[in-house]
Amino acid sequence: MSTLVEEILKAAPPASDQKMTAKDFQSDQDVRWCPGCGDYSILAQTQRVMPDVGIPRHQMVFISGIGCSSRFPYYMNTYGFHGIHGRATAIASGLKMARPDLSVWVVTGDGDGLSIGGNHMIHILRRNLDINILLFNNQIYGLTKGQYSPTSEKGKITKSTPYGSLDYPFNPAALALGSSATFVARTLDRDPKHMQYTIKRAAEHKGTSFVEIYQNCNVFNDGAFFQFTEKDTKDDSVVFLEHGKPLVFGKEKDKGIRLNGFSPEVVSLKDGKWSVNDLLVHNEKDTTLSFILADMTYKPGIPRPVGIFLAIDRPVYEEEMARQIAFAKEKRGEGDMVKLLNSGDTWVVQ
Amino acid sequence: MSTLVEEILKAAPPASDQKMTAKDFQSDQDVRWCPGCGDYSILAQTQRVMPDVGIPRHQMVFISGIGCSSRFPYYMNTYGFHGIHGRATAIASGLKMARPDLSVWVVTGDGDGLSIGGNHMIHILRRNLDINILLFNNQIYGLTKGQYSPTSEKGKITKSTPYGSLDYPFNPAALALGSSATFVARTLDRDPKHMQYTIKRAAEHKGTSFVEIYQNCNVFNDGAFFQFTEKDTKDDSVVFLEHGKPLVFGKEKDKGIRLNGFSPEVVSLKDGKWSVNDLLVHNEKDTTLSFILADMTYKPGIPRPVGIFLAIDRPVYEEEMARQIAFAKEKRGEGDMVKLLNSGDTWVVQ
Amino acid sequence: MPEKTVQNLDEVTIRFAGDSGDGMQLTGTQFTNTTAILGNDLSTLPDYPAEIRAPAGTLFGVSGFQIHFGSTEINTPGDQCDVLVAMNAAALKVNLGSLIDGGTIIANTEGFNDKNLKLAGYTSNPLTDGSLDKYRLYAVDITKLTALALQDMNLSSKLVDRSKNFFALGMMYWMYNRPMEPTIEWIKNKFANKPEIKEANLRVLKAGWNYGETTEIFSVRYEVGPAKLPPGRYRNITGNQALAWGLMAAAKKAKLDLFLGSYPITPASDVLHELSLYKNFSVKTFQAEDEIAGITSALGASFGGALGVTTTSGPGVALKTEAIGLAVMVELPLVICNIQRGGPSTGLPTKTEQADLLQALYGRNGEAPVPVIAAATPADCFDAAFEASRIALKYMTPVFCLSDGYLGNGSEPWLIPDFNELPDISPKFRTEKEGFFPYLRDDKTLSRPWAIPGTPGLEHRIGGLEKQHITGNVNYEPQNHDFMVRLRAEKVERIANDIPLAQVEGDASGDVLVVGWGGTYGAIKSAVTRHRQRGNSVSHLHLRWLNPMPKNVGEILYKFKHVVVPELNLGQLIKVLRAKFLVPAVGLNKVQGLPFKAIEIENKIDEILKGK
Amino acid sequence: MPEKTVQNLDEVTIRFAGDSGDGMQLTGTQFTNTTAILGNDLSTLPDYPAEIRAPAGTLFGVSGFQIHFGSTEINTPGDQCDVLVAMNAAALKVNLGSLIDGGTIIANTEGFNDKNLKLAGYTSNPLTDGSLDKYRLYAVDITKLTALALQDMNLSSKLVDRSKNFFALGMMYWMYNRPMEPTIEWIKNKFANKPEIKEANLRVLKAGWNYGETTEIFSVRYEVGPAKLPPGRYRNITGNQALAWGLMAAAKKAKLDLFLGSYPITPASDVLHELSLYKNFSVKTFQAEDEIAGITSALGASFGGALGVTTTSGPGVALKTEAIGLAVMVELPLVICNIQRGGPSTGLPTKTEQADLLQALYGRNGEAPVPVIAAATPADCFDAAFEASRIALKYMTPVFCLSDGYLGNGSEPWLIPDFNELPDISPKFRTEKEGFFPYLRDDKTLSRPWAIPGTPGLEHRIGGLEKQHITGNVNYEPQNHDFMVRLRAEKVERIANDIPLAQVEGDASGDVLVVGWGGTYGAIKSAVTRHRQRGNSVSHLHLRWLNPMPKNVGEILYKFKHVVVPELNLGQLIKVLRAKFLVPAVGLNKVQGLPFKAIEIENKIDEILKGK
Ligand SMILES: Cc1ncc(C[n+]2csc(CCOP(=O)(O)OP(=O)(O)O)c2C)c(N)n1
Ligand SMILES: Cc1ncc(C[n+]2csc(CCOP(=O)(O)OP(=O)(O)O)c2C)c(N)n1
Ligand code: SF4
Ligand code: SF4
Ligand SMILES: [Mg+2]
Ligand SMILES: [Mg+2]
Repeated sequence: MSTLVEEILKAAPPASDQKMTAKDFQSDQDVRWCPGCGDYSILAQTQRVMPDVGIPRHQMVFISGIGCSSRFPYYMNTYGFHGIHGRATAIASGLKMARPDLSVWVVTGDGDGLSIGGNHMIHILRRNLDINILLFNNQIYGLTKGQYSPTSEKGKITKSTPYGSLDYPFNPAALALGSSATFVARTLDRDPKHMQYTIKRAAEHKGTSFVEIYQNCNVFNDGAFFQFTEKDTKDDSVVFLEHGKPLVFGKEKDKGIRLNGFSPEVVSLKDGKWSVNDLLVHNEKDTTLSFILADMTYKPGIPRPVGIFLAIDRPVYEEEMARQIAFAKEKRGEGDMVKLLNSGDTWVVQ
Repeated sequence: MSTLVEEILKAAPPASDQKMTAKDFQSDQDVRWCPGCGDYSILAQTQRVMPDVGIPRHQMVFISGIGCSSRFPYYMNTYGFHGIHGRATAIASGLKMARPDLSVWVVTGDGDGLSIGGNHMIHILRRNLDINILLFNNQIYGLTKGQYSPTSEKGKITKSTPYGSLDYPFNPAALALGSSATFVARTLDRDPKHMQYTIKRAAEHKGTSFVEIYQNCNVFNDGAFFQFTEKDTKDDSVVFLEHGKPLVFGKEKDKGIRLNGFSPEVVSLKDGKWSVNDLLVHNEKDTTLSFILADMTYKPGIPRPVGIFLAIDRPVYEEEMARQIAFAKEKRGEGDMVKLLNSGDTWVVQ
Repeated sequence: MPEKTVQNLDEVTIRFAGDSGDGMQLTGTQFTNTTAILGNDLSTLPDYPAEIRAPAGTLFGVSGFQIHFGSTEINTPGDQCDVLVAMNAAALKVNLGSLIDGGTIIANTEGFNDKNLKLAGYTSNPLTDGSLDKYRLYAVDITKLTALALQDMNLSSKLVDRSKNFFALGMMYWMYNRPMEPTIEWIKNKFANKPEIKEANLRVLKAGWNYGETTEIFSVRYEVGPAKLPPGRYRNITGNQALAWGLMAAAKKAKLDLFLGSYPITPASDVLHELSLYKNFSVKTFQAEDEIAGITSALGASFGGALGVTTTSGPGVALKTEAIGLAVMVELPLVICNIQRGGPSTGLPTKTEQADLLQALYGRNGEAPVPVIAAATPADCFDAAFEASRIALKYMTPVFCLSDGYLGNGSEPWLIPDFNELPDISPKFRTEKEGFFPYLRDDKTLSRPWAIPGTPGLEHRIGGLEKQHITGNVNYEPQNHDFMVRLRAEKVERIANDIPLAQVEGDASGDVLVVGWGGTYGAIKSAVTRHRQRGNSVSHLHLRWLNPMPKNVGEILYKFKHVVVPELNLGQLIKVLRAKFLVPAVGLNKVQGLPFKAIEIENKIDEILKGK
Repeated sequence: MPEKTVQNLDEVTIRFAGDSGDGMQLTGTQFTNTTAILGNDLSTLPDYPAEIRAPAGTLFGVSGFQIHFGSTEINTPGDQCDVLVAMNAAALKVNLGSLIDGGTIIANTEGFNDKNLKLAGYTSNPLTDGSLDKYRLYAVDITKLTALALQDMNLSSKLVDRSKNFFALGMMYWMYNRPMEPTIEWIKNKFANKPEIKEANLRVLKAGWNYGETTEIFSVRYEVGPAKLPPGRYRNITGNQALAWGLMAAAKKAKLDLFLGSYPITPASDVLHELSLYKNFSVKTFQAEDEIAGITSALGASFGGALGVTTTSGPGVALKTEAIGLAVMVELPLVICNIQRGGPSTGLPTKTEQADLLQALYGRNGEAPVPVIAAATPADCFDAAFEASRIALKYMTPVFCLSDGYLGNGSEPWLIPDFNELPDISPKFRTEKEGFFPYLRDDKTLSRPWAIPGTPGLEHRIGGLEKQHITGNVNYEPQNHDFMVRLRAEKVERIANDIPLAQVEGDASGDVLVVGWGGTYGAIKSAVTRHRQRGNSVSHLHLRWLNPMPKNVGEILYKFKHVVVPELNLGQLIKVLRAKFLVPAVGLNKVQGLPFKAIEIENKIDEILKGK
């Protein structure tokens, strides 16, 4: 890093030993989401997890695009950048390359991150910069007051689709995996524990972490995920992915998922036909399996997979960039402008 | 369709019975690719296949972005639109919605279609308009004289990456599948038969067809695919996917691919340990399997999968749009501007 | 019951203000529609925050709706309001500045409880501390009265609270002597499937009316007679709706399908919403993945023979500029609607501004001339959209149609045009093979032929590289490029032969000419009218076409001693006028996210008159 | 061997022309470098087709490289050429028009075989049909002579053919008496790992020289002495390289890392290529997925304390405009380099033009002022880039740095600046917590503090919504918006205090002032100089800063009877000058993808002088 930036960093007092609390991560700005919005929970969980991440506030940056979700950085008492629609991942990439020392977080929505920002999203994932992406999926455009989004279910009636939408929705996990992501997860606004765990894991992951968070927009798409979050339905509708564990679900943990050929199917563990040993066992490190699990997402009759689909290691972009720079310096010496200007064919006029 | 457009179409003489030939699809423009460029073969195969597709020239439209590959439409004696960089899929989408009667083709490059145009690409795939996309993948930017592309292998030394590129390349087939594409294929510039078959299948597919074509850029990236196309290496380096058939390859058809857990592995069919019955059998209709096969692409020690990964049916966007319009007309009658203008609360001033 | 005095008024301005969850936009719209039906002339100004539903009681969460109506000609939503309906303390705080001295305040007392006062930053209650003495203050416990009206219905307190805007509406209907029927009808329709809510709203509306009628609080009622508008059938219409309908009308008159490629953005989204309703008009609406796909899909549709349209606001235009350049090069019809909002960047998304004119004129790489038309009033959006479409089709060119947040969301009574009288603007698709060249031009318009795919024998290829004159083949020759660049410019210039000459409102020469464009029309007109009534030599030139300009603009400008150009930007049209005509025009610039008040322009003219 | 006559020349213009596969760019570059080392002043014009390697022998596949060099001051690549080296018939056809009457043609006879003649559209062979009688024609069978030179090496015919440009180069070295050593060195380095090719090229180069020396075809050799340039160490440099180095120098002098976010596009890609070489200078180059990611990543890097830069050409700028607006709003340093090319749309990608000025000035939504500087000559790109960076850092603003294809690819001798003498432009990062507000401004520059992430206690948030003055909080208040819009404009205006006053070349008043900007500098200078030598009252004003302009521009303009503005567009700077200063300036406009010839400007001035 440049001399000037290094000076700043050196001059910074050593991080205090005192552990921070969630409160330390609350900014002085009024939170302006609608009362009841699922964003509140995500904010709370993030603030709760941050102290455990163990990075001081001033070394954290939250970057967002445009949307309700993208207001997030204002509420974090860290550095923040509220960008333009769809470009948070690109802004974050530049920052991370320039400053690998920072902990960089992107907050985006299903419109911001997958509609207008879809291209930057797939590219950051293949590049694998060490950035954590929280994608608030409410299956709607909140800020612009309720048009359908790329994750809205087909046939959705919204302001812009009074006859029902025609587009088949993205399966964000599959898209991320198809983009060669190294960390792909899904969690729920109404499951604080799971969300905290997932955010923590994302923070720990070296490389781009893609976390889809099902988020209720109670104004324009109320209840979109209630089946997966509300008491009476969630146990039968969600299967939590846990590394090394078989895919069991149901209130009584009496159901499981096995592969029939390549097709996942739900089996009962009660009728004696199948046992836990027949079930699919999750392995976060298996790219092929991760596709199989992600592909379960919209399959009728199959519970919604939630958890960490994949968490693998691959070289991190900005580190390799730094390595090239170190290599070049070693090989050619620290760049010298005077030498460069006078290099090659020159001549003197008297 | 509008009255005026309908008039034009009605006035058109009936398609002649005479079968067209490849020559009918050659325009009067000089072909301006570098001598030896793989694009020539793709052009030739396309022109050869078109008569079989059975749609008259004047009902065909080729649309492209910018790049060497994107010059393609000039050479087809059909309607054509050489767009701007990355936007061919979006232009084509609008045309197809406006004119579902046309046969619409998109020609794009790995830069045009996956770098700047990546977003429109993933969105057209999930929407599933009946458009055929030919993506010429030469793993380089040809027209701008040799920068690395999103499909270039990592570490590639190019004008913009003298120290080697850092990005992990896209696996186009996996990206397309992750975008919920309904038809995904891969073929080779130097395998005319396979290419012709694949293009024909793409044309037949109702929905968006995504065809990745490995294409040699002999000026800036010569030999990128020689392993998969040249006589001495191709048999051992490529496995052709054929619906309903086991994955066998090798000059003597003596090797195959089976799944070990979820990991594909190469097995010999000669040493008696494994037989054809142990091998993975291809099924174009299985989305899960398609991911497994696409994921083989960059796996070391595994031959490169070539062929049709997936070909499934899903409602076609522009047809559903037309259906909504028909439905609305049925329900509300053909729109009447006079009525509309005078609808709702009106009053008269004398 | 005591007899209430009835007072006659020529015009009134009322502002409804409350939390963004209080339904003020709805209340305002209902009052507007009813007022329109009564035959008043009117103009409205919705003014809402960028947040969807900001925490209750906060200053930034206040949503307002102003309506100016009268028996006289109404050109603006009113510089100040005569009546302020304040549902809570924050609403009062934010809006008091716009109330005339001696104006009327109707305040919901429950909205002034301690919590609300604190959120609004009041240290004492203005309803009781005497600070509002110079106004006519009516403190009404609307919340409680609403609850009472619904007492026996056993509704959730949330639902009860949501009805209170109808109480305010009922009161205002009573006070300004408007019928409740239109709103009653509307409620019945809207909540047909929610009988409880329907019943509640109806009750509360009537309770509000009855409150005015029976209590002794209000001693006067007002009467605002119908305006003397030109005869005919009228409706109330917002700018965005008028724009959508104008496009539809154009498509019908062109015998083409309308194709809209768009991406949602405030304040343009309503055009998308509106158009997506009319599938039975063969309108195809496509919510694209971004603005670039919005415009390029529209261009693709145009290639296929549709009337391609894209709608957006400034930041969206920024993303479309490369594609606009392509449209210039391939010479296909395309209408680009920009409902301008406060900038730069994300700026003030829900506020109005007219700072995208130079972007429309010059915001592209290379020499890429595009015709630009701007709507003057909400209803005029219909005509502007129709005219933009006409030019796009006739000249095979992209055309900018500029509106803004004020016009788009605002409304006015509209003399419904006779659709059958609108001109036929259908293009002639080329079908003749003989002598066809894709860039062979019409002698008069210089436009190239439109040959759509599906036409046998006219197979051809277009694109963004420079074209050879006539053949349309790719061509890099120096002379051809120079020729084509000038030809494209000339094509756009020639449109000046096809548009009306500019008309001065007022004398054709004199001391001051006020030149405006777009949504400032009403405010300028009011200001100029007042000056003329005061006997001053002031005239008004409104420019509907910004590129090309009518041929007589220079002539007109030279006939005035002073030229002043009020704009809701830092001076954009003025740059063009000064460059083109070398006139020492001066600007009046306001960039507050709000429309001009007539008085601001009036004062500026005074200044100039005094300085002369 | 007969003694050859040696003739002294002040200046010569040579054009090398052949197929795009013939290596003409390489030949021209080698000749240029050698000529530079000899101490000539020079100026070059590479001119290549959009196709990578168009089919051999076709007209559209011709690639040319013109060099104008002399012992006098050289300002342009030459209006016409004195010598044309034509490797085939197409090259002759395309370039003959630019050869002076009586000029020299060196033609490769093999390039005029039947096939080539047909491809070029000749019905008879111009080398033999007498049609070239007015020129001095040397028909040399270069292809065959090359083959002969390599006879015993057993090379593929393709490799042999690829060497023939070195034969031409050798001949020209001989003819203009230039040393072969620099090229020999270059060949040795370049093909160090390809000994066969190295050997072949060396042999052929020498064979070409020997051919001149030993045959009797050429009777004269020319001598062009060194130019009287200011003393010091020189190098030859292209505009794109100078631009890259200027950015690097700025980063070093700012003590910051340089971060380039870019997407390849002709003719800007070479800046990306150049910068990606200097990793040991801590230069980080990022080839992004598109132009939007290019600029937004650079802005992200700026937020982190780097000197963020993005490079592109016009169509790329179109895509970046939304992000430029964001940069205006968040007030971070950012340098946006536009190497302009022929437009509109994809236009003429490999040709030059200066038609993106209005895009740079006005091509954004809202009031989004951005400083704009333009380079005048290839070497000046260094200074322009340095200056753009200085302003960006000092005023916390995006800055446009305009170059064009002619400057970017062209080259000239450059007096190497003393790096140590360049000013320190390092910013002061804010570290002090006390009294920190992200939008508290410096009294003089009005720039806001740059507080980078990693600084304890200065956590803050920026974004594209309107900011409250000082606190930087999101703010929608009307007065604040108006204030901030004017403040941002004022900040940019104040840069005028920080740039040199404009200097007139020639008398400070008189008949004609020629005002130019950007790459037309040399041609205007030549034309004005010629007029002054003819005793006419003509002066030259070059505007380096287009926004803001130096404070004395108006003053200067008013002192001349006529103001003429030559531009490679349809009149862009002239619009600004007329609007700002109300001067009746007239334009001279050429949009051919080519730079001005001095004579074109000279003639225009004559016209004006005659008309007066
Ligand atoms: C260039 C641009 N286009 C469009 C918009 C309007 N816009 C703002 S947010 C948004 C979508 C928001 O949806 P999402 O990302 O899902 O966020 P949410 O509000 O649902 O959290 C849109 C279309 C914009 N601000 N800028
Ligand atoms: C907006 C824009 N950005 C950049 C370019 C420059 N450009 C033209 S083609 C191209 C990449 C071509 O690569 P690819 O799509 O792989 O096509 P190929 O030439 O390899 O067939 C680029 C960067 C452009 N024309 N327009
Ligand atoms: S609109 Fe929806 S997503 Fe936005 S703040 Fe309100 S509830 Fe949340
Ligand atoms: S540069 Fe490469 S891709 Fe382009 S035409 Fe030449 S060989 Fe083909
Ligand atoms: Mg959303
Ligand atoms: Mg390519």
